[in-house]
Amino acid sequence: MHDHLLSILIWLPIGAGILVLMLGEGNVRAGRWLALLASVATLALCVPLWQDFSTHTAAYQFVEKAAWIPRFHAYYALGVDGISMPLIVLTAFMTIPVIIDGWRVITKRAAQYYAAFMIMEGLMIGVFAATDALLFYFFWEAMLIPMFLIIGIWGGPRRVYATIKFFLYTFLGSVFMLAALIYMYVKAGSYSIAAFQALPLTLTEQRWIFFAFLLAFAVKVPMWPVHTWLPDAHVEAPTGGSVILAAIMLKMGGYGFLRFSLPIAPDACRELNMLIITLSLIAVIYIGFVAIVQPDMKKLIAYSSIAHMGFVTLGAFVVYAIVRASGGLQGAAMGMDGAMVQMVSHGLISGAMFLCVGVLYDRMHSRQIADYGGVVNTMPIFAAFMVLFALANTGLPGTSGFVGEFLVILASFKAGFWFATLAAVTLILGACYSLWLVKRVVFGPVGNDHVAKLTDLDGREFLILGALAVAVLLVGIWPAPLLKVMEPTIHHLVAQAVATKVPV
Amino acid sequence: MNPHLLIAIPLAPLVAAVIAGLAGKFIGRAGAHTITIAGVALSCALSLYVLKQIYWGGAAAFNGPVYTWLVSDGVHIQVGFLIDRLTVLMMSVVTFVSLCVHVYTIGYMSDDPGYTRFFSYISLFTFAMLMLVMSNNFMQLFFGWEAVGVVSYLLIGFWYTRPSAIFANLKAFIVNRVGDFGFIIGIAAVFSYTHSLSYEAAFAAAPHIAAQTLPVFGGVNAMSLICIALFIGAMGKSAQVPLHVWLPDSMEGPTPISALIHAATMVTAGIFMVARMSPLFEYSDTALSFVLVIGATTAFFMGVLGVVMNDIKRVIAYSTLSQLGYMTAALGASAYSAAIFHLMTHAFFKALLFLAAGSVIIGMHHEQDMRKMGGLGKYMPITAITCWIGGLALVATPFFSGFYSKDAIIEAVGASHLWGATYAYWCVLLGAFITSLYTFRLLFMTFHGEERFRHAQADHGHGHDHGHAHGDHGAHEPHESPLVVTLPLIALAIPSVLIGYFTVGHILYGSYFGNAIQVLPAHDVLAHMAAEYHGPALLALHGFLGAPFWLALAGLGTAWLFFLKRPQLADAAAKRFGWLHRLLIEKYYFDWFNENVLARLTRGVGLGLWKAGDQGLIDGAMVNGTASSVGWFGGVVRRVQSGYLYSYAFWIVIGLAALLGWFLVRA
Amino acid sequence: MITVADMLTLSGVLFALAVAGIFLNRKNIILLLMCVELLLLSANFNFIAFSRMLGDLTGQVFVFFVLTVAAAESAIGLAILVVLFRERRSINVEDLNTLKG
Amino acid sequence: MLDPSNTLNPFAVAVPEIFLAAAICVVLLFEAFFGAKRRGATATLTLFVLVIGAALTVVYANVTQRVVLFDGMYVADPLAYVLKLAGFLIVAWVLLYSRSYLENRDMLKGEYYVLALTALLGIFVLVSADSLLTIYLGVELLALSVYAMVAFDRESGIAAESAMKYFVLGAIASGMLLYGMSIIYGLTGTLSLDGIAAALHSPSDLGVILGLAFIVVAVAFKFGAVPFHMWLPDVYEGAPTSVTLFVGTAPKIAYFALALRLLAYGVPGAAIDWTRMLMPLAVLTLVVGNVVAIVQSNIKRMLAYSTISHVGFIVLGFVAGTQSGYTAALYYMLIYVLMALGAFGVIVLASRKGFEADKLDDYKGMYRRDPLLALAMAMLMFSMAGVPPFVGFWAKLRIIQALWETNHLGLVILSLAVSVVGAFYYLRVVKLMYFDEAPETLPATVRSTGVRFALGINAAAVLVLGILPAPLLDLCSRIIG
Amino acid sequence: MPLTGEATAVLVEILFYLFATLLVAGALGVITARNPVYSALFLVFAFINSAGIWLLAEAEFLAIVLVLVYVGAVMVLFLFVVMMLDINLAELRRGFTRFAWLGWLTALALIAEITTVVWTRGMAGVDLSKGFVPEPAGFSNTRALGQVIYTRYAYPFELAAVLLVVAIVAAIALTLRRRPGLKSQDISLQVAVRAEDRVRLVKVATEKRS
Repeated sequence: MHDHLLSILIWLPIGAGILVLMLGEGNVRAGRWLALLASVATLALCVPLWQDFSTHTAAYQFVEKAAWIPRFHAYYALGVDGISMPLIVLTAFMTIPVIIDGWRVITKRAAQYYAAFMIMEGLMIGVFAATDALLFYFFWEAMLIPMFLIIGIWGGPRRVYATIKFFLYTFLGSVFMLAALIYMYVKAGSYSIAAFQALPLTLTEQRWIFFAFLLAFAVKVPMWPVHTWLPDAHVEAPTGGSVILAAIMLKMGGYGFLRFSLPIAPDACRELNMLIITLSLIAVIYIGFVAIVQPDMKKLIAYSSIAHMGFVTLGAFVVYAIVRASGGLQGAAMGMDGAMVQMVSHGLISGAMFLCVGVLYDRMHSRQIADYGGVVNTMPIFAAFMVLFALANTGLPGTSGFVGEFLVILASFKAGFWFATLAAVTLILGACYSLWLVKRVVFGPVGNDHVAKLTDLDGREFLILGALAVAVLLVGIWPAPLLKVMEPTIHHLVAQAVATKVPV
Repeated sequence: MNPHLLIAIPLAPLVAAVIAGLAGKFIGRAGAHTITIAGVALSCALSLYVLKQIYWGGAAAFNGPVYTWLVSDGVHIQVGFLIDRLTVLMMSVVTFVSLCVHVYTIGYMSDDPGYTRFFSYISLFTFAMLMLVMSNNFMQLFFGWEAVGVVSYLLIGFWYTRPSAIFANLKAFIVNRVGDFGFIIGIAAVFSYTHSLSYEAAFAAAPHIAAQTLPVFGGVNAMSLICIALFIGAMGKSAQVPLHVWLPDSMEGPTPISALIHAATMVTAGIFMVARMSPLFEYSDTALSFVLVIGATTAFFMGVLGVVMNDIKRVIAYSTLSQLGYMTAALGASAYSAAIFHLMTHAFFKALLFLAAGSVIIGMHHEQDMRKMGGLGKYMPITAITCWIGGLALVATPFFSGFYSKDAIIEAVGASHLWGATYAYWCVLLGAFITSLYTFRLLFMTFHGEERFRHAQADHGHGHDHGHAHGDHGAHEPHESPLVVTLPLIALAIPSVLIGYFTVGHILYGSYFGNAIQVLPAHDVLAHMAAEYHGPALLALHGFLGAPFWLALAGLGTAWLFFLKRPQLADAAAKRFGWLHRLLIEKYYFDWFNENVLARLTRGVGLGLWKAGDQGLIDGAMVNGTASSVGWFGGVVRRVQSGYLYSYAFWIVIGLAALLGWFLVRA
Repeated sequence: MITVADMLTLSGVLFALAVAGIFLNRKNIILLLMCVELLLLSANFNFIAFSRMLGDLTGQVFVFFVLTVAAAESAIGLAILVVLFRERRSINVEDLNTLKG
Repeated sequence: MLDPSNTLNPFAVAVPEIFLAAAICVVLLFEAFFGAKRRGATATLTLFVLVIGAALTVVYANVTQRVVLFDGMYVADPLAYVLKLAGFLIVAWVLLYSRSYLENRDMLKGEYYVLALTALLGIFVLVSADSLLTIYLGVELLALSVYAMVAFDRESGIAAESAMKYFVLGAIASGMLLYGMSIIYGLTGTLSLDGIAAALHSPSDLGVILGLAFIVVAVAFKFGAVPFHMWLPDVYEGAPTSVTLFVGTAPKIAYFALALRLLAYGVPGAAIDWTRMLMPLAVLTLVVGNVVAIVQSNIKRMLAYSTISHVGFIVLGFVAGTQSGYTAALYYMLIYVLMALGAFGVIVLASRKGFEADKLDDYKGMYRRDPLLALAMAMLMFSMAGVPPFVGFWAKLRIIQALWETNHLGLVILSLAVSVVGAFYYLRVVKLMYFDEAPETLPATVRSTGVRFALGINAAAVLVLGILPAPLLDLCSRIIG
Repeated sequence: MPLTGEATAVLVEILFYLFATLLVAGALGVITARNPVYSALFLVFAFINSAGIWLLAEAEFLAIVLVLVYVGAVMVLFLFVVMMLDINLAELRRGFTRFAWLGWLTALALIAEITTVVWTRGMAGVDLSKGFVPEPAGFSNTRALGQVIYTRYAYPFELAAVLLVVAIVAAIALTLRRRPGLKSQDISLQVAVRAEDRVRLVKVATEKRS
């Protein structure tokens, strides 16, 4: 089974999704269970993936390779290394709460809903598992379609604007990546990512490629100033959509930087690292301020996502600033470690936050902060979760939110005082927006009659929030296994990032 | 030393907290308090045992990992313990006070619906505090640092239906975060020089770091930057000006919390941390001066505010601020031992004062305004006596514990030669008068004089401590608190009186701390004082001759005159110095500034960036602008398709002519 | 002597006039059809000129087919015109702008 | 499969054309004698003819190398084989989709089918043309048949209007084609494309430019490249949808062959000139097609502009001017035809007499009215937008690859940018179908199982070819050589 | 009286310019005439002049075909349609578009471009200033064409046939109308009629006289 584990991980959910779709709206019950079963099975299959993953090599593991388009030397090539494997596990993990979350809430076209999420799960795993650039792009773009439908069909009042904005924004970003990929294919004669990474490129070429990738990944991450699709998409998306969007889709941008930008265009990255770093810091501070004043819970969390993802890009690119400042590589891997952990952690926390908002929304059908107040009085268990996740969102030590930020701040001080200082502003701003939200929504006297009628979590909601809480705490208290898995890959990545590819 | 034993110390309260928190419903109220008290008691016992082993048993300091938190870039970041004399002292104080507060809570919170939750919180707090003090590395220190902050946050907002409480807890957290911001930069700076987060590495590298210059602000000494950054963290946690604003508001929390967290333990984390980092601070005079000035400023100016407060807890809160200022000033003067010593004594007598205040509040049926008290002494004798003991300790009455610690601080500051030492000396010296003034004001207004609570009953019901309804509205006669309340008072009163006497020789002038605290010879003011130390009794007698004692006495007299003898004088003075009074009532306008300038500015910036930046510029102009200009362009181009055959033909021919023309010209 | 250049110039003038005629006339579609005939004529001039210049019959054969095609084309064009006229009661080019944009 | 040299009759490779010509006569006669009595019999017969034609094509016309017949006027090569086979299938599909539409509107007449078959013959002539003369005749045969088809609905004023416009402009274009051909003929003294290719070696010569400009304009007109595109939206909108379906699909094969044979194979010596001439046209086409499509409210017209934008991509393949570019253009063209077939097919199937389903708003809530149609349409729209896993993605990818190979950075960027703009209006269709609710009950769509099955195959092909693009890509590479 | 070769050439040239001038004038007439009937007649005039030029160029067959097919058939068809459609001529009075000047300008530009190329003599090495190749004596243009059209050009010829079929089918399909109210014979019915359908033999019962 190990020979095809990744394939199974990709196609099992997709197959299940198609099956659910075929079962149709008449068999939603069966479809729901099937989706749940398949998503749990997918997660179960991640166990051998994690267990048998060798932490001693940076090479791809669980590789599969089959001819796809022989003429273009494009292969159905899969494999995982230390940066993709955890993200696959995260994907599999986060899909389950989404499926459970929709259990009773989604009544309109439910079969399509589950099908969309299952198909998306497979596609997302495909993005992380692909070692062929064309295959990667194939999954990368295909993923937009279910998300487009999810936001558009099950979304809020401005869903059409939001989903089209989402689609076009991300589409705009990725087509230029495609151009870069094809360009490199033309030069390298193969679509293998490894071949791209080994391809010598002049500085000018690298610059172009860098910007093409930047556009794609920056939109996805999203980085300031191409972030404005995110708040809209998040606000309008149904809970499950927001969760997947925040938990997994944003990670693809970060993953892309690590997988493509740094190893493929290292010289351009070195030259332009300050651009990324600046944008990251703007994301942290600017967006932090913006998040504070949001009147809509989801929008607030969406903005906080942007700010948090700033740490990912900062951590990934600070390596060059470190080399410049210290002349050595000490701390470089830590930045990338931090970026990776931040991705995983943000996946868990933002997902959980959106689920929390979803819990409220399902009861009150409002996401306006002003409509709430004193939720703790009627929903104490929920309040406990919400406070926990909000605190995790502020990067509280002991929760996963701390690890990534901490590592990135540590690493960026090696690059310079100001990097770390500006990044650390998130400590203050994060606390401001997260806890002010909690104050206005959770705490206080019962805000109004609607709040007074709220009922606390049911078993289903408790289960998913509980599972996420455990995950958040686990990663926060003992992140070592996660870091261990990534270690060889990150070291390899650092070596790639600082090597030059300009032909002599 | 047995590491398992050490692990048990923080773990016991943690386990208890988790059980009480998650299974509170099943184990019930009694179950909750039993298990948490058992946990803390175990912790306390073990701490004392370790104290014994280390101090008397001569055991070596323990420094070792518990588990590897993570490995990144070859750096092993571990959770581990450094148990030396400093640590163990803190552990003992923390667990002991915590234990007292636990017991006290049984009575104080007896009819609160959040009973089990409360026990879970304070046990959790104990765990966090222990993790903080026991840490052997910066990561764990930061963990504990933040964890105590969170529990403090939860506890201040314990009565979450009260708007003032949830305002206060948010404020506390955010202000603390400002401090943590500095703190984490300090940690990152240390890390950048040592590539390790362990204390050991940092201390070893101290001289090396001190020789480095960071290219920021036109070049600053690395050690100064590190220490100031770390100290900013301490300013947040230990409520030093200007990050002190959260502490008075934190009195919104239940009184046991005020005693435990906001007097005895958490707020002293900053003091502890600086003492812990003494090997670093010693290398930066700049930082020490900074610490000294901040501390002294806090000590004096916050004390002054205590004089005008009417809420009994707020008076004590400002007193706490002031005392924390003393400790900080001691740190700045490199008298780390004095700071820690004062920390310890203060923990006892301040916890005592808070608990006594709490007892008064219970007796007064949750009335906190001192203007509605008076003459309570005869209704609540135990409370009154213990409170007096605490007060006397606070004003540094010779032989009381506070005397030994505070006098040492004043003297140490006086002996310091750092920049700003003179200013600091005057602050701490005059602080003695102020301390005495507000302390006795509190004692007089509460326990003596006219029984004002009788005519205050009419407007009873405002300024409640408890948010929940109180079942017992009939009996408004003040009464003595139950045994679970008074017992901890007595338990704390004893060390408040005695502990100074018995430990000053060891801790302050002896070699108790050994190399747990490092002082460079040039800064060693205490060594100078130790030379003149001839035993606690002699020291106390000598105290009667010192300026601080007379200042305190003056304070007593003033208080007696203004608040017992001739209360109308106080009002007259307030009228006479209206602007000053107003300044004090407004707490130097710090809150006003924070709320009206900082908070508004933040929201304004956020709104501005959102509306103008995100919605206006990016979304409006760039995103939708692009979209609509494409649409507009489409509309324009579409009009070219006029529907008229001749215009279609025209375009074909124009196209041909242009193509031909262009290429003919080229060729 | 008639040179090829003369013929080509003549055909060019014809071509241009045909083209001009097409978008000068907005009143009558039939005129457009006539202009198209002129257009084809100008191309035929070229073919004949080149054919004769090269001494190669192919060009003339081409013209032969062009004439055939042109006849068929006229038939269809006029048929469409008739259909159009029945529907619109007008062959005014300016009335033919239902479809636009 | 058959090696022509081994067969007794050298004309065996021309069986598709011969069969088709004969079939036209048969169908015409059948209609004349039985058509009036048995409405639809001709339609069935025509479908049979097409299927048999396809089979015969596979048997006889599947050549592996170039065979030139009819004194150099006819060429049979793998390209011609594939395009003819595609032609049969496409027209069969088109007629299958159209049947109920025609029935509904009293247009189910034999003449319609005869015209479709003559148009197909025109396509075949173009596809196999190896001489300017056959090219011209093919163009005219195709064009005249199509003009008549556009005007076929005699009840429709806009059909007549669009036919008139198409006719006049088409005639101008063929005049230009002729003019350009005459110049080329004059310069080379031959009509044979092979001969021209051998004779013309002077790029950037004034005479060559003169001839080429006319030819390029004519070709661009046929494709619908801006600014010679103006007939296209009007015809697509004005023609009966079944005709739009036809016009939008099968002739593209012929026009591709026209461009390839005339420009790429005919005047390779002046490739530098015509690629440069095509470049501004491609740019304009891409921009105008995508931008103007956005502001349309009629789906046929919108798809017309979308066609224009796709044409821009196909032209880009020629701009590259390499084998790779032609391969890309061929691939794009085939894919486009497949997608257009489905998209217009959906419109045809969704319409009823009195309800043309040609307004975008008619598609509101389509998923509820007819899930299959909606799904197929959505897949086609995503495919046209170039989103994987649908095949439209590969078409764009292939073009961009060809552009990169020739270092056309600007064109790469432009084409991608406009395809994002284009994605918008495709998404809008999906939005209408899936996100909006139908305003009121709309008429039912076509229920015929066979037709729905055909549509299913069409949509599935878009997905399957998208997931497994290799065979078709290989085929295109192979037949371009 | 036979003319010398040179004289013939001059005469041909004179005739050419004459015909050319008339041709251009005719063409101008076509596009500017106020009445479509005039336009058609101008077109006929232009065609005839063209035929003259083609004769000068020794393309006799085509010249005759042009006159026969165009003037004889196509233009008659045009006139027929003009008449049939009963177009209100007053309304169709010519009127140029606002952009007429642009039209003229473009036409001028085209002429300029074409003449530039033609007179630059740079056409891929082809010398355009040459005259025509003289045909050998006894050469029959028509015969030569006839020899190739049905042999070498059989394929295009067949295609032309199909084209004409298309024209017929299209013209009929588009214009033939069966009006429902019109009374018309159904020949096939008439032919297929059987005696027994028409004649009913009625057996009349004889009535007995009583």
